[in-house]
Amino acid sequence: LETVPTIKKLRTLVEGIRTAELEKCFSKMGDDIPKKTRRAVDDLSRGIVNKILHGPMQHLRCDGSDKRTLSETLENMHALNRMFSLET
Amino acid sequence: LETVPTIKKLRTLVEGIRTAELEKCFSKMGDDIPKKTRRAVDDLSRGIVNKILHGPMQHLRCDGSDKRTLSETLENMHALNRMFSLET
Amino acid sequence: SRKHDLLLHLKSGKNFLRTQDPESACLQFKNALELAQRLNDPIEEKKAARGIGASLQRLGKYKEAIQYHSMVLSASERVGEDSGNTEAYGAIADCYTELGELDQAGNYYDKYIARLETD
Amino acid sequence: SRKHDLLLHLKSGKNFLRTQDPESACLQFKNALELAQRLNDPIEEKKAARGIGASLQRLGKYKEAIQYHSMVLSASERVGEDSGNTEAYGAIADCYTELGELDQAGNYYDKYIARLETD
Repeated sequence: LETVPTIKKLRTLVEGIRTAELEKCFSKMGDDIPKKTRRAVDDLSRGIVNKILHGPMQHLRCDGSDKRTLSETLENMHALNRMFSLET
Repeated sequence: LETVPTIKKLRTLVEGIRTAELEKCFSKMGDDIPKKTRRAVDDLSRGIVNKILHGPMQHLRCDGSDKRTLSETLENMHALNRMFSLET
Repeated sequence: SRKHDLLLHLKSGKNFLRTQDPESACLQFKNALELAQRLNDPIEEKKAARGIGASLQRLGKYKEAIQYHSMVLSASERVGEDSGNTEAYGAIADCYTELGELDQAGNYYDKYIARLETD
Repeated sequence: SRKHDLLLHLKSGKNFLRTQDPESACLQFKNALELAQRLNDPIEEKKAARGIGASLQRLGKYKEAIQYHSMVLSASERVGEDSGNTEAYGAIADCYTELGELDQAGNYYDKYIARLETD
């Protein structure tokens, strides 16, 4: 459960990157973006982000039943905190 | 230097995700994609991926001059290996 | 047309969110939600509900936000089409995290994570 | 026109790479490179050079691949426009990693990493 706030922070950080890049992209594409294109591009951005996050997110969750897994999960959390500067 | 192969593996993994999602996106958008759109979408995918990778990649490199940094760097590497299943 | 009005409310809601005005955003999304429900349009209903949820989160009203994000999930179930669910699970979990209910947050993050590899 | 031919070679090179035929891809990209150089078109020259580099990497010819990826960097310098450099630094570093020259790989990854936050 200690890792739950890290999941939220990592989600927030990556969502910020995603929306910032998405807006840049739409502004480059001009005014008349077909709805189908807009949808496909939005899906693209979510697809990339979600597939990258899947592994790390999974390794922030553990059932806590065995000790090795818990300590590894905490190490993963510390590493993510460092690598993404998640501690504020 | 031990972390160099991890950088390569992480790059390869994420590039695979990026190109797979990009192809899905282009196939959804149909045949006549304007060059400007194609370019903007490609930039989008690179922008997201590069900005997400920046932190982890930086934390896989250290000058090795002080001990704490080196051991942290190795912990980061082990965590990334676990989280992205990079050991083959 | 009403559908046109609905889309305008959604668009202006998004703009208000972008310009850091969640209160105005929330109003626009609520108008959109009402129209979507009257038009029986579950796709736009989900977008409106998600918008309200996001606005309420910015306003720190996490309990209310959870209710609206949950509307996305129930609309998905009703029509058998699950777009927006990944985002809804994640957002609900974020709200529970803010409320300090980490057990509940964990449950919803698990549903969120399980969907990250699907499209 | 020659420019048209050039674009066709690039496109078919990409298709061969996608269908796991790096040898045919390499040929197409080499044709494209020759045309790009004759047309004095540094943007397409970089794309061709990158394509050759990528093909050679798939063929396990890492030393040659480095030379072509380096052409991207020198073309950038020549025209004062650095698109493609991030990718080139990363690819060169990948090649040195494969060759076991981890010091050199590290140097190029550092250049690559320094550019990850720019656009």
